[in-house]
Formats: sequence, C-alpha cells, structure tokens
Amino acid sequence: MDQLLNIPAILAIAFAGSILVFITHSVFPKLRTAIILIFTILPAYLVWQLPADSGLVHFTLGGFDLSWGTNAYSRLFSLLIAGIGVLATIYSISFMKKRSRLGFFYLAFLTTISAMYGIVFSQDLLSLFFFWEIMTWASFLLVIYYSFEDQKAGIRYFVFSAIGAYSLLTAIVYLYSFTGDLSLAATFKVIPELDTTQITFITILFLLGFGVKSALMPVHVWAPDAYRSAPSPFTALFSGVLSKMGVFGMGLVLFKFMGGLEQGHIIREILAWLGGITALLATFYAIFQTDAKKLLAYSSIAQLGYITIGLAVGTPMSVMAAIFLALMHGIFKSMLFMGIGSVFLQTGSLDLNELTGLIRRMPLSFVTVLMGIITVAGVPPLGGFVGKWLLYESLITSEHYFLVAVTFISSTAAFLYLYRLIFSIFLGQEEKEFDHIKEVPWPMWVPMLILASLTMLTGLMPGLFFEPIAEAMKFLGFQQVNWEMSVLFNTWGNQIDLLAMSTSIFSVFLLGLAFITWKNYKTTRYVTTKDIHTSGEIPTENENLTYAVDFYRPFERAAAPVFKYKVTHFYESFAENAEHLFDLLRHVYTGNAQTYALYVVIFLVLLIVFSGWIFGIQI
Amino acid sequence: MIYYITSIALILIGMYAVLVKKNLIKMIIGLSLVDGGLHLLFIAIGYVDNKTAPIFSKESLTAADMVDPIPQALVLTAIVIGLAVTAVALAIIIRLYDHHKTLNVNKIRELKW
Amino acid sequence: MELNFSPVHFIAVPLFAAFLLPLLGRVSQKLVTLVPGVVLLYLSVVAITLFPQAYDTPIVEIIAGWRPPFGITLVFGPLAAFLVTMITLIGFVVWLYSYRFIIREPLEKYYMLFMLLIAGSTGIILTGDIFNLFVFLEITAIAAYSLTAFLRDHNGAEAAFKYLLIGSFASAFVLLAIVILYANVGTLNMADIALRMGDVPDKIKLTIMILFIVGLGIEAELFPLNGWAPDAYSQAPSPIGAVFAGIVVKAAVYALMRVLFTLFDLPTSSHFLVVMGTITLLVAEMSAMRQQQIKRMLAFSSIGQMGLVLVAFGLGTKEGIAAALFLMFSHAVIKTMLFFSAGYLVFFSGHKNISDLEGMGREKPWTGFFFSLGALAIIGLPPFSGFWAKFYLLVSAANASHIFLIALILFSAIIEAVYYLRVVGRLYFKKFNDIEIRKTPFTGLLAMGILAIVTLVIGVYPDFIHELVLPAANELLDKAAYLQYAMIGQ
Amino acid sequence: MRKIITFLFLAILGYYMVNLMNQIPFGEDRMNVGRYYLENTVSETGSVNTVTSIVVSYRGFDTLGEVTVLFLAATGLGAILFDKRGKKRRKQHASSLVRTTSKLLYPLIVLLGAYVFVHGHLTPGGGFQGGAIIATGVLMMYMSYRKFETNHKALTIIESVAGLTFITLGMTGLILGQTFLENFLPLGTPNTLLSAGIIPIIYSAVGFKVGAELTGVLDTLLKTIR
Repeated sequence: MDQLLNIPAILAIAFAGSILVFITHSVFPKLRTAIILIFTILPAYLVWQLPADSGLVHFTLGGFDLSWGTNAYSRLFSLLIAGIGVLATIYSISFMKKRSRLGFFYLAFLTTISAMYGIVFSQDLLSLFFFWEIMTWASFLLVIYYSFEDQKAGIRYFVFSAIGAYSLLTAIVYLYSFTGDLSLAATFKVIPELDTTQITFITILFLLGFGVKSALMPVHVWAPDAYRSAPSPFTALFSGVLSKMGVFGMGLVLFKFMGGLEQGHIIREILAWLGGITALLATFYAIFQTDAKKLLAYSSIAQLGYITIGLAVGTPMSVMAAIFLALMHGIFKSMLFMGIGSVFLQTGSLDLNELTGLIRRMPLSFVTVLMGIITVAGVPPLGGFVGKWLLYESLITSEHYFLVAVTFISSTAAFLYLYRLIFSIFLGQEEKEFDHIKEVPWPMWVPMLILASLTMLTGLMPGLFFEPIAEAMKFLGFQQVNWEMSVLFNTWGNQIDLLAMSTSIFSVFLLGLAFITWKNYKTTRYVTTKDIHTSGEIPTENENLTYAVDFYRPFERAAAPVFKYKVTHFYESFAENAEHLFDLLRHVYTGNAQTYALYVVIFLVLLIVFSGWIFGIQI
Repeated sequence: MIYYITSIALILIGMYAVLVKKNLIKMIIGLSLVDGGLHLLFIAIGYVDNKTAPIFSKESLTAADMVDPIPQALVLTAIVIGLAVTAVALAIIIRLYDHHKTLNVNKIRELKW
Repeated sequence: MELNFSPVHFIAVPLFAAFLLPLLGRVSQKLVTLVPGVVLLYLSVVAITLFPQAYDTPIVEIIAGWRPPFGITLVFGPLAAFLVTMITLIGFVVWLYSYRFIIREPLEKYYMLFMLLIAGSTGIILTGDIFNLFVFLEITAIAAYSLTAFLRDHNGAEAAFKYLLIGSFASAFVLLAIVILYANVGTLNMADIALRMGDVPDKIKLTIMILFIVGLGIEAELFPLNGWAPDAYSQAPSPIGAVFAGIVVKAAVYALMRVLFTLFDLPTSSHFLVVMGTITLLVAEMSAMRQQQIKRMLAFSSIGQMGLVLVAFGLGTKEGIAAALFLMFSHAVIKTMLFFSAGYLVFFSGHKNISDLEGMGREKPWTGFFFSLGALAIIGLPPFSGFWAKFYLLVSAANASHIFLIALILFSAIIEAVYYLRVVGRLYFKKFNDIEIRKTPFTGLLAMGILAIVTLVIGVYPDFIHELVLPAANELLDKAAYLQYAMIGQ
Repeated sequence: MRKIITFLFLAILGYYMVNLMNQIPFGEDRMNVGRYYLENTVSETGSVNTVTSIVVSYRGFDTLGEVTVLFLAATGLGAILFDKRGKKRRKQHASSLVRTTSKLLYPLIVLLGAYVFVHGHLTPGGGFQGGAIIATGVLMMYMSYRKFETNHKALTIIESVAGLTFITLGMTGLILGQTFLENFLPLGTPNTLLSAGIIPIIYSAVGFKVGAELTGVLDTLLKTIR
C-alpha cells in the first residue's frame, strides 16, 4: 500500500519542486541550485524504487474515475525520464549559470519532467491527456525561452502540438462517449466491440496525436526549429525523452488499443511507411544543415522514423528493436545535444561553417560527440548497432524488403551528416579565434561521459536493456522474447557474440587512431582559414573560406530539385492564407455604429422570415 | 387597431432614423421615437373598450369599469429608462463632438476591425 | 435583533452604498474608495452564508409582501446562488484592483457606477419577474455605457456611443417582447408566464422568443449582434473590461438562458443556439488573430468564449449546461486576470499595441507572469480551470454525438493558442527600453494573485466547482421544480 | 443603398409586426393579474390610484430600479462630462416679460410638483411626474435668467438622502415585517391624504429625488462647455 502512495507522492514532490524553484529563485536565489537538485534527484530516486507492477491508485477528480499505476512498460520509460532528467538537470546548472530568468526556466524545466512522469504513470486517458498538455506548454515555454526575433519556432511547435493534442482529445472524448469510463483497462476492453470505421477513426486520431510529438512526417515541421531554439540542456531532454512520450503513446495505441488491427493491417503498413519516409527524408535534410543543432534535430527525426517502423511492423523482434532504439536514442541524442551545447556555451556558435578544430580545446566534448555519432551510425561496438541489427532482422523476417532498403539507405546516408558534424566542429584546422576556448566545467562533462559510457555498456551487453524491454513487451501482449546478456540471435540460428566482436573492433580502432594521430601530428601545418594564399584569386573580404562551407555541395546540387517541395512551405502558405482570410473576415466589424445596428435589424428580420427553417414554425 | 399601427409606425420610423440618419442627434431622436412607439403600443394593449382610468376617485367606480393598470405602471418605468438612456447618450455625444468635431456617424470610426 | 441575511441584500446594499457615496464624498475621499470594498466583502459573506441554504431548498424572497404572481419575487436557487457568488467575488477582486488602479477623477462617480453595475447584474440573476429583469438589464447597461466612457478620451466616447446605440436596440426588442408577452398572458412573473404559456399560439410564442433572442443576444454577444463588444471592452478602463467579461455578459447570458429554458421549450432553439454559438466562436477567434491592441484582442477572445458558453447551453443536456456554467466561472476568473494584467502592462508601457509591449514581461515579471498564466489557462491547458471547462464541454458534445462541433471548437482553440502565445512570446522578447521604474501596486498584484490561485486550484481540483455546477444545471433544466418553488407552491 | 436595404428590412419587419398585432385584438379585456390589482388595491394598499399602488407597492421593486436608473443617468452624466463644467455661455437674459412670468410661475410650478407627488396615491400622478414638473420649473428659470444657479451640493444631498430613505424604508419593512418594502404603516382611510401607509412617503422621496436628479441633469448639460 505504501508503494501505491508513492506515485502521487512522486508527482506531488516533482510538481511542488518546480513551483518551489520558481519561488526560491525570486526570494533566496542562493538556495536555488540546492532546491533544483533535491527536487530532481528525489523523485528520480523514488521512481527507481518503484516496483514494476505497483497496482493502481484510484481516485475521482471532476466526476471522472482516474487511476495511476506502473507496469513494466511505463517503468521502462519512467526510468529513462528519471535518468536523462537528472543528468540534463545537472548539466543545465552550469550551462544556465549566466542566464537571466532562471526561475522561469526551471519552473518550465522541472514541470516538463514532472509531467512526463505523470504521463507514464497515468492509467487512464484523462490523466494522460492532462499531463500531456502540461508537458506541452512547459516545453513550449522553454522553446521560446531565448525569445528569438521571430517566434515562429515556438508558435509552430505549439500549434502542431495542439493539433496533436486536440486529435488526442477528440479521440478520448469520442471513446468516452462509448465507454463512459476513462481508464485504460476499460478502454482496452471496449475497443474490440466497436466497428471498424470507429476503430480506424480513433486509431488515426491517436496516432496523429502521438505522432506529432515523435515528429513523424508530415507533421514533423515543428521539430527542427523547436530543437534549435530551445536551450541545449532542454534540447537534450526534448529530443531524448520528450519525443519518446510519442513513442510511448504509439506503443500503447498500436498494441493495446488496436487489438482489432492485426499485423499487416493497412494502418500499420502506412505507419511503417511513414516511418520509413521520415527516416529517409530527414536524413537527407540533415546532410544539408549548417547548424549543428538543426542537424541533430533532423537526425532525431530520422531516428524516430526507425522507431516508428519498428513499432508499426509489430513483430516481437521489431517491437523489441523499436523500444531498444528508443532507449538508445534517448541516451545518445541527449548526449549529442549536451556535447554540442557545450561547444555552444564556450564558443557562442552553432554554425558548422564557423566552428573548427576544437578537438584539443574541448577533448571531453569531442569524445562525447564521437561516441554519439558512432552510436547513431549504428556501427559496432556501441549500442546503436544492436538496435539497427534487430531492426534489419525483424524487417527481413517480416518480409518488408523495401523498408529494409529504405532503412539501409538512410542509415548509410547518415554517415554523411555525422561525419560533417564531427569533422567541422572538432577536426580540421585550429583557428586563432578559438584559442581561448576551454573545456566545460565538470557538472557538464560528467553527465555527458556517463551517457557515453552507457552507450558503450549497451553495445557490449544489450541484455541490460533487453531484460526490462522483454518485461514491457509482455505487458504489451507479446509472448516470451528471447534475449541474452551480450549475444544477438538471429532467425537463422546464427549468433553474434558482441563482447568478442567489440573487443576485436576496439583493438583495430585503437590501432587506427594511434596511427592517424601519429601521422597527422607530423604533417599538420597551421594556416588560418582566412589565409588568402588561394592560388592567385583575391577572395572578397567576407567570404567564409572554412572548408566546412558547402561541405556537400555537389550532392546538394544533385538533390536540389527534390527538396524544392518542402512540406513546410505547404503549411506556411496554408497558415498565411488562413490568417489572410481571418483578416478579411474581421472587416465585418466596420466600426460604424449604424452598420452594427443594421446587422441587428437584418438578423432579426432574417430570423423571422426564415423561422420555419430555423425553428420549425413559420411565423 | 389604428393605435397599434400608429405605434408600430412610430417604432419603424424611429428605427429608420437610427439606421439611416448620419447626424448623431437625429439618431438619438430616432431612439426616442422607438421608445415612444413602444410605450404607446404598451398602453394600447392595456386599453379596454369603454373603460376608464384605474383610479377609484368616485364611490361609483368598480373594478369592472377600469382598464388594465399594469401597462400604465410599466410604461412609467419604461419612460424613465428611456429618459436616462437619452441623457447619457447626449452626454456621450457632447464628448464625441468635443473630440471629433463632427456629428457625422460615418466619420467616427476610429475603432474598427 | 437577529442579523437576517436575505437575497435582497444583494441588490439593496450596493444600491444603498451607491446612494451613500456622494454623501461620503463630502466627508472623505478615502471612504469613497473603501466603502465599495466593504460592501462587496459583505455581499460575498452573505452569498457564501446563503449558499448551502439555496442548494438545499431554493429561497424565494417576496418583495413588499405580495405573493407571486402579484408581487415581485427574488428567486435564489442553486443557479442564482452560483452566479451571484461568482459575481460578488469577482466584484470584490475588481474593487481590489481598482483600489490603486483608478486614480482618475471623479472617483466617487466611478465607484457609484460600479456599485450600480453590481446591483444591476445581481438583480438580473435574482429576479423572478420579467419586467423587473428588463429594469435591471437597463441599470446594468446604462452603468456600463457610462463606465465605458469613463476615461473620457475620444475612443472611449466612440465605444460608449456604439454600445449605447446597440444597447438601446436591445432594450427596445426586449421591451417589445415583454409587451407582446404581456398582451398574451397578462402576467409578468416568469413562473406564472411559463404556466400560462401553453395557451399562447405557437407563432406568437416564436416571435416573442426571437425578439428575446435578439434583444438579450445583443448583451450576450451573439455573433452579428456584438459589434459593440470589442470597442466597449477595449476602451473601458481595464477593471471595467474585466467586469464586462466577468460579470455583465454572464448576467446577460443567464437572462437569455432563463428566458429560453423557463419560458419556452428549448428543443426548438437548441440547435439554433449551438449553431450561433459556433459561428460566434469562430468569427470572434478569427477576428482576434490579428488584432493590434491587446485589450481588443482580449475582447474578441471574450466574445469567443461566450460563443462557447452558448454552444454548451445549446447542447441542452445536464452535462452541457454544467459545462457552460463551469466555463462561465472559469472564463470570468481567467479573463478578469488577463484584463488586470493587460491593464498594468498597458499602463506601465504607455502603449496599447501588442507590438509596443515587447519585453514588458522582463520589466514587470509578476504582471507578465500573470498574463502568461492567464493565456495558458484560457487556451484550456491543464492544470488550469480552463482545461476542465473545455473538457466538460467536449465530453458533453461527444455524448450528444456532435463530432464536427468538437472539431470546430478545437480548431478555434488552436487559433486562440496562436494569438495568445504570440503575445506571451512578445512579452519576453528583448528588453523594454523607455520605462519609468514604478512598482505595481500591491493590491493589484494581490487581485491577480488571488485569481491565479483560484484558476490553479480549480484546475487541480475541479470537483469543488463541478459539484456546485451540477445542481445549478439541474435547476435550469427542471422547469417543473422551478415553477413549483417560484410560485411558492401555488 | 443603405437606405434601400434599411427600408426593405424595416418594411418586412413592419409587415410581420402588424400581422402579429392583428392576432391581439384591440380594446379587449385581457386582464389577468391586472384584475386582481383592480379588485384588491383599495383594501390591500389603501391607495385609490391603482397605478400608484402597483408602482409603489405591488411592483415597488421596479420603482426602486427606476429611481436607480435616473440616479444612474445623473451619475453617468456627471462622470462623462466631469471636467467640462463651466459657467453658462449665454450672453443675454431673456426678455423681461419672460423673466417676470417665470419668476411668478416658478414657485407655483414647484408647488404643483410637490402637490402631484404628495397626492400620488389619490390622483393621476406621483413621484416621477411631480419631480419632472419641478425640474420643468427649474428649466424655465435657467432659460429666463442668465445667472440662475441651483445649489449643486444641496441637489446631491437631496438625491442621496431621498435614495437612502427609499432603501431604508425597504429595509425597515424587512426588519419590522417579513419582506423588503413591506407596508408597515397603517393603511388609513382610502381617499385621504394620510392613507396608504408608506406609499406617499416613498412617492415623496421619489419626487424629491427625481426633481433633484432631473435638475442636476439639466444643470450638467446646460453648463457644459462646447
């Protein structure tokens, strides 16, 4: 019973913490850091202590029966939130030190984390939506925190979130009008009794709702700008954890709600394809970005595409792959954003064309980013490989050959942008202007390195994650899934021993690294990039000659015609036209008192004349 | 019946004045006309053929000899309300004329859209 | 002598205060500002004391000792209790805010008009007599016209003139409706009218209803009739803008609903209300989208919310009406808070335009904070009361299987989100330059703080209001019971 | 264009209204509650003027509202025209004929007004009518004399005190009897001045109030600087 009380206690502490920080900031700023740490670590610790299946806490609110509880599935996500949440908070303390309005920042930051706990602990649709919206506005406040000149990013984020949230809401109230009960358990039971159109309708609404948060195409357009605008500690949380809430919801919908939609159902196929397209296109967009955070944002979208494929295909193995990828993505993407954020903090720039040669100035950040991109690329021996492997295998065994091709192409293309990222920031020539740059303080690199070591660990022993994932999948309705600590199975009976493989790869890698370092160290000649000895040409003064400029120009040129048609343009012109229409419409308020009076008379006369049509009795 | 038609005509003329006349004062006159028409209509409704005012000033008068007193009482109230509205309207018009130097309703359109 | 609270206090005491204020003004200006607060506090106490009683058995107060239908009665049932309590509380907060905000002479007249406005709106809600309703409607309206022009700038006068012109049409149509009604039923007590309504031919009944809809619809801001509203809201002093949104319109909507539900059979008009409410909602939200002035934007948003309220009433189910009442409460609280904070933002920056308010949120953190909070709340985000209002409304719409309606409501919510959040973003964008460093008066912050806490508390624990709203909704629907007690069993 | 549209719509409205009123025959006895008032006014209120008994007693609450509306008008005017008060702008007196007649009639008119509101329960008339008559007298004086002044302070005080009297009477009814505005005084013999309980008192208060308020309104409007 005392375990049951824990969930309300956790949520109460977490939410109280966010308000307390806000108050403390304006009253005793000195206590702020302590309060922040206490109120992130304490709930995280309590979450860690929660059992996998705690039973339900029931209560009524506003005339609805609500319940909270945990299960293996939500526990998995709650741990992700707790882990990344704590690390991102620690990271943020140094990162945000010199900024103003910290009360506001931490209010939103801690509220976001608390709301995410709420989402995963909700066992009914209303609390789910309740926390979902809290999460949305809190994260919105963080997106607009820097208040850039055009606030399009924030508004766009909110509008898409609102579209998503409201389709969720529509689905919820629609369902409620059938069931009269909001609890997930009751909903699961009722859904099979509905007819196919209703199920399809509800499912599409739910998927749209969750899909927006996980940046599924074509509703992804908010993501790059929002990720770009948010402060880095939050972007880490945003991309790493918040987008996983969409995945969490999709998992619930696909495996719990859609009992009626078997594998290979058209919605599943469409969803899988959307995931595939998302992965492919986002990868290509990522290649052309010159802004580090935007690049990572597109990369996040692509990764979420893989996860969606896995969930949509819906074989045990693909689901395992999806959840594993989701967790991995949570880890490595927050780590990457933290790494890039550190660079931003020290240099004040995110422009890939500006930054160069920071490897010796910020070695720890370099290591973090390196580990990160290796994981993203899905190269052994780090954790990304395991996820990708599972995904390929599940796609092949479920005969989605074309999707395999798509996934494969996009994974390969991912190398391009990853290479660009690390190369233009850390490698290459060192610039004078970056000479004074130092490594970030320890509260920032410690979380980064913790995450980096986690990627390593999961690469070696994915079983650490497989165990809870298998439990979670049991909750989602799958039978026993095979897994072992550090061995991957495949359908054809072959096994890959990750430890052995990793050791060999590592030794090769180390040798290679040693060789390159030794070789380059000798031959490097320091010339600034603004060096004008450029074969007789006189460069104009403002020309940026860093080699990272137009990194993939030929490729860009080749792909240009395709990328002319951006879905963003469609939305933008839609919004513009809509606003224009609204603007026209408001001219009914002409400002002339007489006209208003005339409206009154006309309205009255029309009501009388058409009374038969309106009220059913002709006067 | 003629009473009804007259009062309705008054109401409509008043409305016409409010809706068409450009001068603010004329519009207010129109409003007063509408009010007047309504009051007359109300009184007309309370009228009963061949009956007298509801005051028992003579012993011989009984309740059966009188018209409906309620409309008269209510119209009294309505008149006062109409008066109050007119007074406030005039005050506002004085203010408007002060600021805009015109009484043309079409030219007083700063608040729009 | 036992202090005997009765509903008539809600009307008599503010009137008494209004008559007393000019005398007090001769004694001390301090008293002029303090007495209204004391009165409103007293009324709140009365309201809260009478509250449980009204929910238990409705109080019917007879005026001057004449039983209905011969005398005028005040009916203080759950619905009236709910709304009157809301009005007195909002009124108190408005006073708290005005205490330091209104520094413009004639203070005395301001508070007199304010008191009369309160008396008028509570009168509308309490009275059981249709002509008395008209009288109180006019008291409210005339007080509102005068307050709109209170600042005496030229936009104020223009807005007041528009309000007055359209308002006079409203009173003309309501009076015409009453005249025709009286001609047919010969009585003025609403319950008595309802009892005799059966004998009236359908066509006449419908004409009366249309006249009432148009007349009261003007005050309730139904779409083609609400031209006055944005001007009046935006040009009146900020606390009065809040009063319009929080009190006046609520009373008018109550009047419309009382007439429609009690005098007429609703089914014929329910779809009409839903349609008109939706149109009002959409047009208002769309018009709000590109407003330049912050208070005008708030005004359009208020109209939109009133559209939502009408939709909820139009659903005609118990849930729907409960949702409407919840929405009215929540909107009154939130919009008041928004007007308050916008008032100080405009006051400190000296600009009415949204684009000139850039950075004010950094300059005035608490005021900006309350505005942002209000914006989030009115969009309908949890954990604020706006969320529950919207959720109840959507649930009842879904139960009446109006899926398309849900889509439209949510569409308008998205528009609302866009324009509110634009302002919120603006508030925190870059530093505001030329500003005198003046402190926001404590009473102003206190007023906003109270409202913020109320939205938050209701948002986290909606049962408090939800339980009050259900019996109130029941009262509106259960015509037979109303007739029973409003006629004192006759 | 606007004229045509307006005319068209008003014509339709008129057509429907006439049609509607056709269904309500003129001059027919449709009394319902009114019948009750006619039959019981003398015995229940002691007032022989049924309209007065309705206005002050049966529907006394309306009258309170009505008084409030007038008060509101005066207040609103005061608020809107607050800083526009000045001396009168008329240059000349009216002709001496007018002046003398006015001077002669002024007390009589005021007296008539007082008579009308005091006898409200006996004759056609009452507080509003009486007050209006008094205000007419003042208006006449304003028009005749350039320098005619009313005592503004006194007007305000009369206004307030009369209003307070009304409510206090109402509250006394609530305390002494059962209900607000209850007639707690003896009814007396019908058709005499001192009858009908509180009705003449209330009507006198209303008369004073209306007179003062209307005078105040006139004063404010006349003295506004253009």
